[in-house]
Amino acid sequence: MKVLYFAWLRTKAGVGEEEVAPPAEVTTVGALVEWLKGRDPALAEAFADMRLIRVAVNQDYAGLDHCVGTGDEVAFFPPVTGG
Amino acid sequence: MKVLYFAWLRTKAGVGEEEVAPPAEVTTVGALVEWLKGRDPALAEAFADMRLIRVAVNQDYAGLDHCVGTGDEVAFFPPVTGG
Amino acid sequence: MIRVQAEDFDAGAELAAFASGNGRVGGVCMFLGLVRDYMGDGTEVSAMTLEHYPGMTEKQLAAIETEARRRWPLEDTLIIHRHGRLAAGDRIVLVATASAHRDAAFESCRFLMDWLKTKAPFWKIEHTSAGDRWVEAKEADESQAARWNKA
Amino acid sequence: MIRVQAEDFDAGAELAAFASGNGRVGGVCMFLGLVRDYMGDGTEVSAMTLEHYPGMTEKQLAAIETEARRRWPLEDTLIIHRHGRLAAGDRIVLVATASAHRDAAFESCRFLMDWLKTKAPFWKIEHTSAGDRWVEAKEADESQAARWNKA
Repeated sequence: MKVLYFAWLRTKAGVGEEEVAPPAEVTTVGALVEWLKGRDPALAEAFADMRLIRVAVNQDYAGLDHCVGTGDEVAFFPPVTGG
Repeated sequence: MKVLYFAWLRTKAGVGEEEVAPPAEVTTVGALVEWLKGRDPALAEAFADMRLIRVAVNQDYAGLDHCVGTGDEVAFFPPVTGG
Repeated sequence: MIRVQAEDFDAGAELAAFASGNGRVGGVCMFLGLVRDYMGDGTEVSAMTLEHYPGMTEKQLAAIETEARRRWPLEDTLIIHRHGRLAAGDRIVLVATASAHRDAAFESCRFLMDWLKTKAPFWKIEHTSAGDRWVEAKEADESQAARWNKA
Repeated sequence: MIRVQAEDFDAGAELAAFASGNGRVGGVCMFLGLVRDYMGDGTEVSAMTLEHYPGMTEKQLAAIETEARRRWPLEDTLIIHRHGRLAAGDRIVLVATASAHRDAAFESCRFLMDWLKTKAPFWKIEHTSAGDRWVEAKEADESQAARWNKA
């Protein structure tokens, strides 16, 4: 599974992109977030309030209950500020 | 007093512009309209329904009760269709 | 700025020059009106002629521009309106507004077009295969413009 | 058409070429977004960097464009959005729509900008005299975009 971070989340995570292999019971975005928080205190802090974070699964916006699995691309980022 | 006609009103009036000298009791747009109707059957027809006609006095929109007098420029035209 | 002219204008060059070099501008909204090659009922239009009221046109456009600048914080405004004979595809009108914020740019550009459609003394006669025909004012244009009275 | 690019674009040339030669077009609405030289609190901004999510950006912009064409009878649409480092005064984004009617052109252009502001995955970091700062999303942008959900 590929995980991407953008903007200040990328700075917090220290990387823009990483390959992760969570255990089989991680089947949703929400479970993935909890698993990532357990691996990295900086991410635990960044993910403290998930209302501030947007999620995309395979480049479409997704909620915390969205399914994720091997081969998926999951991105975390703050609300967008383009235009 | 200068009277101007535009668009299909100009066609009806047969002229785009004329100098007129109405009698002294013609002091409003409404009175001017009645006086012009009396002079010209084509204008009488054109001015039959004044709701279809817009009026400008000295290049500002004006109502039938607006004052007019010597030296004024009074224009009659259909609703505008520019842009 | 107001320009009423028979000559064509270069919309691209106007946009490139508009509000250029003003660092307070965050958004530019521009509307370009063109001569369509058909009328509402499908009749083909080969050309049209725009008659106007010289003097009053400039006066009304200047008043509309002043009103827009009173309502929104605008850095720049531009209105170009042509008159005379125009062929299908020709440019008729260009309205542009520049502001720090996109809302003000969008709203004021729309406002200028809505008022121009109902207040600027222009009249279109369409030259069609079925003969010449004065274009009638649209009820919709009046109600579009009337919206702004509430503001 | 969607273009996501680091290079500058020529707004005038884009307008000149847009929907050109299509006789069904009566109105073109265009919005051009620029880098302002100050922030909301008055701090001077010398430059900004626009980060984006390659792949998702194009996918979201294409979806927004398709939705606009579903809602309005559009003859043409164009979205250009830059990324990378931009200086004050630089062009950021251009959105253009063409339709037979000015309402559709105005509304769809506004719709595209509102959605782009809230859905397209771009993030701005401003380089100011007080240091670098990630721009925060504005509540106003969310509510502007939410308006269109009612339609």
